[in-house]
Amino acid sequence: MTNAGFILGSYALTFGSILIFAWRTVKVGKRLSADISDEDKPWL
Amino acid sequence: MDFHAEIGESPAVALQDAVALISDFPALAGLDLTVARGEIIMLTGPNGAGKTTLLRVCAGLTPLARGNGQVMGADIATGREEVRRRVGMVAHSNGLYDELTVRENLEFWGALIGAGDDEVRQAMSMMGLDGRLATVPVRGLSAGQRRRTAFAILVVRRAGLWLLDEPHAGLDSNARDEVDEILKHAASSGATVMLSSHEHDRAQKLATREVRLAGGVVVGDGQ
Amino acid sequence: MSSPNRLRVAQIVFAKDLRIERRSKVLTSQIMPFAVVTLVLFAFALDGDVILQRTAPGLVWLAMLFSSMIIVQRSFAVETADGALDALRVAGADMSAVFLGKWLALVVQLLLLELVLLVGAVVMYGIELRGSGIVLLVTSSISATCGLSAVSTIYAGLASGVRGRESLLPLLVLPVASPVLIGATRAAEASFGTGGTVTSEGWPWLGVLSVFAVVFGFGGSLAFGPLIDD
Amino acid sequence: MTIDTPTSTTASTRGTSTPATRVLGILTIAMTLWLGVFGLLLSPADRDQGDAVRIMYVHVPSVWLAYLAFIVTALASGVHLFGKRHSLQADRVAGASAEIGVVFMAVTLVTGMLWGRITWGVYWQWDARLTTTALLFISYVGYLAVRGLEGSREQRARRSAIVGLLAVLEVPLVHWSVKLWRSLHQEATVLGTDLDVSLDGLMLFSLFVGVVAFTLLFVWLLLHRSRMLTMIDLSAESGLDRALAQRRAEGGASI
Repeated sequence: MTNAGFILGSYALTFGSILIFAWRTVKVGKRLSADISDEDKPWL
Repeated sequence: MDFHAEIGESPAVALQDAVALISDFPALAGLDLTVARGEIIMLTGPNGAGKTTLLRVCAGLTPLARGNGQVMGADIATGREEVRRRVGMVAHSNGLYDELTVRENLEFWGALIGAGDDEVRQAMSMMGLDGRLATVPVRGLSAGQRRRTAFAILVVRRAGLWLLDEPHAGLDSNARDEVDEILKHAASSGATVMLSSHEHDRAQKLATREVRLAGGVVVGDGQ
Repeated sequence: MSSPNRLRVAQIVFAKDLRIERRSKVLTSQIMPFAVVTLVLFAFALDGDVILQRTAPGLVWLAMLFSSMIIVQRSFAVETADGALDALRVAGADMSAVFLGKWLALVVQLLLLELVLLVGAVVMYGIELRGSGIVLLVTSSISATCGLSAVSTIYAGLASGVRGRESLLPLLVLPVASPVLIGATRAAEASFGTGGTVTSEGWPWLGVLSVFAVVFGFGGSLAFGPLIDD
Repeated sequence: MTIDTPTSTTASTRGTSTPATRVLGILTIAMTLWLGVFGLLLSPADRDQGDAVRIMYVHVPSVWLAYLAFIVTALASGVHLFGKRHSLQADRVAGASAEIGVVFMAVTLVTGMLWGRITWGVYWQWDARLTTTALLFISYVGYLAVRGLEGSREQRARRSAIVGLLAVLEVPLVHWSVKLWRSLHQEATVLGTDLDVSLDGLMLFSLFVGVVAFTLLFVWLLLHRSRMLTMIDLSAESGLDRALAQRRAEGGASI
């Protein structure tokens, strides 16, 4: 594969960003969830 | 002066269980208050008691998070425009344009509601602002003269409820007495006055009723 | 005593803003000198008569863009300095009329500034006005100024009275105003004949600039009330 | 103050996930893995672009996702502003969607630059699409800054809805002006290769896999993110009763 650095870099950047963003979202959600009654969460 | 006879006998202010938030902090924490027309109400209490917020709620500037309220016969949630038309507020700031003269300031605020020259002239003479004073940019006026200009705007706007946040602050004792005279005069001609102050003694002389706030609720109410 | 209509309120606010400006002279004593200094600094940075002549329209409009940020901040500082904005709200002033008045007052001030910048560019950068380009230059400058002022007024109103407004305003305005910069610069190039352009190349830009001005003028008069008043 | 019975306030720590989002998450992961396999291994190199075309399989889906996110932001802003109830939930969806959009717009810009460096030899070209995307990115950073301003939730919702809708007006105007600008400067574009490449067979399929994977990803992220924002608001609100009691006590104590 030519330009492997650029190409793999693009994939790493894309999936890395997704993972970090998703992980932080879920983590904050879990932390907040502990203090809020389940009845107040419309999705449950 | 005609202070909104159309609203009949309804009280100037009627708040029930009013909660108002300042970015999540309950500045008013379930406050009940009824103010009859023509009263001079003095709001006292420590800093952070909710005096300023109460005045802003009555002016239709801060919405209620809970509870309900009527000001000058209109609901402050649904009839905000009517409320605002009937009240006037002078906060720590006077709402003046520094570069404009007294007359120009009055003309500006008068023109916004369609008041003519007569109203402006009348208000100026009532506040002792005619003659040379009227032609000076308000930047060059003393604190007391600026305050009088702000009151003159309330007169031009025919505000039936005067909401004043510490109108005595920053004035010398002469100017304070002047303020008291103006407020008494306004009340005697039909306006309702609600002011906040730190000066307990002055309240005794001026006000028809003292309402003491603390923690966002009324903790003392006396004639 | 009847409430004045919207146009009358706009006119009152417009006259008030210009009168304040005439008294305080911020435009002539501070902003115009600032803009001219910017032109001089561009000359230092770019170093060269040919480059300056080539880039003059762009530099003039960059100076306009940055100066307009200062003027519009000032236009709302006047309202918030002594709580006049709250007083306007309590007085129940029609906010779309207030927008209209402040917008047009800003247009007038920016057009004056632009005149100074153009004269500066003629004198310092050696650009030449040509007869065939005058109409294009005037019309495109007016529509560009209307568009830029509309956008600035909307966002300055939003940012007024908020902490950190000085830095928030450019962040909000500059991306939105970029079509104005592109369009006004290209139209000015066409009217000066910069880089061998002919006047007719500039007319499509007048279209872009006019659409921009109409869209944000209309959008602003709708959006301003809800933005300011709650 | 009444003490709630423990049974009525079960606060689970499952967070923002539900069985549905878990299924969606697994599907998303599967599709994304598949995208990696197709994009990096199975699909062939392009005749003109060589292996650089592989960047397209993540670049195009991210730009799709970013624009989808901004469309959702605009729609949700409209629902908040023009809906009868001025729903705060719509405002949270708008906010969550804009946050997702900004992240993916950043990814798009960087992967696009890497692709451009290989194909054009430069990171950046003043092409209408690129320029519009970059300006849109900055505008939505501004949108998020407006969301972060002080004020009540209603204030935040109204302001940001208006800014969100104004940003939508901006897109066609920016695109139009940049396109017109570049079309007058044809001689400047010496680099012939455009973003439009003719894809066929496996390449097209890889792109399709990418778009499906990222659409699922968007839905998953939007659900979690908007629930998270809801809980941030809720935790402030549920504090209100406590704050009120505290505030009243402060009044009582000072008499």
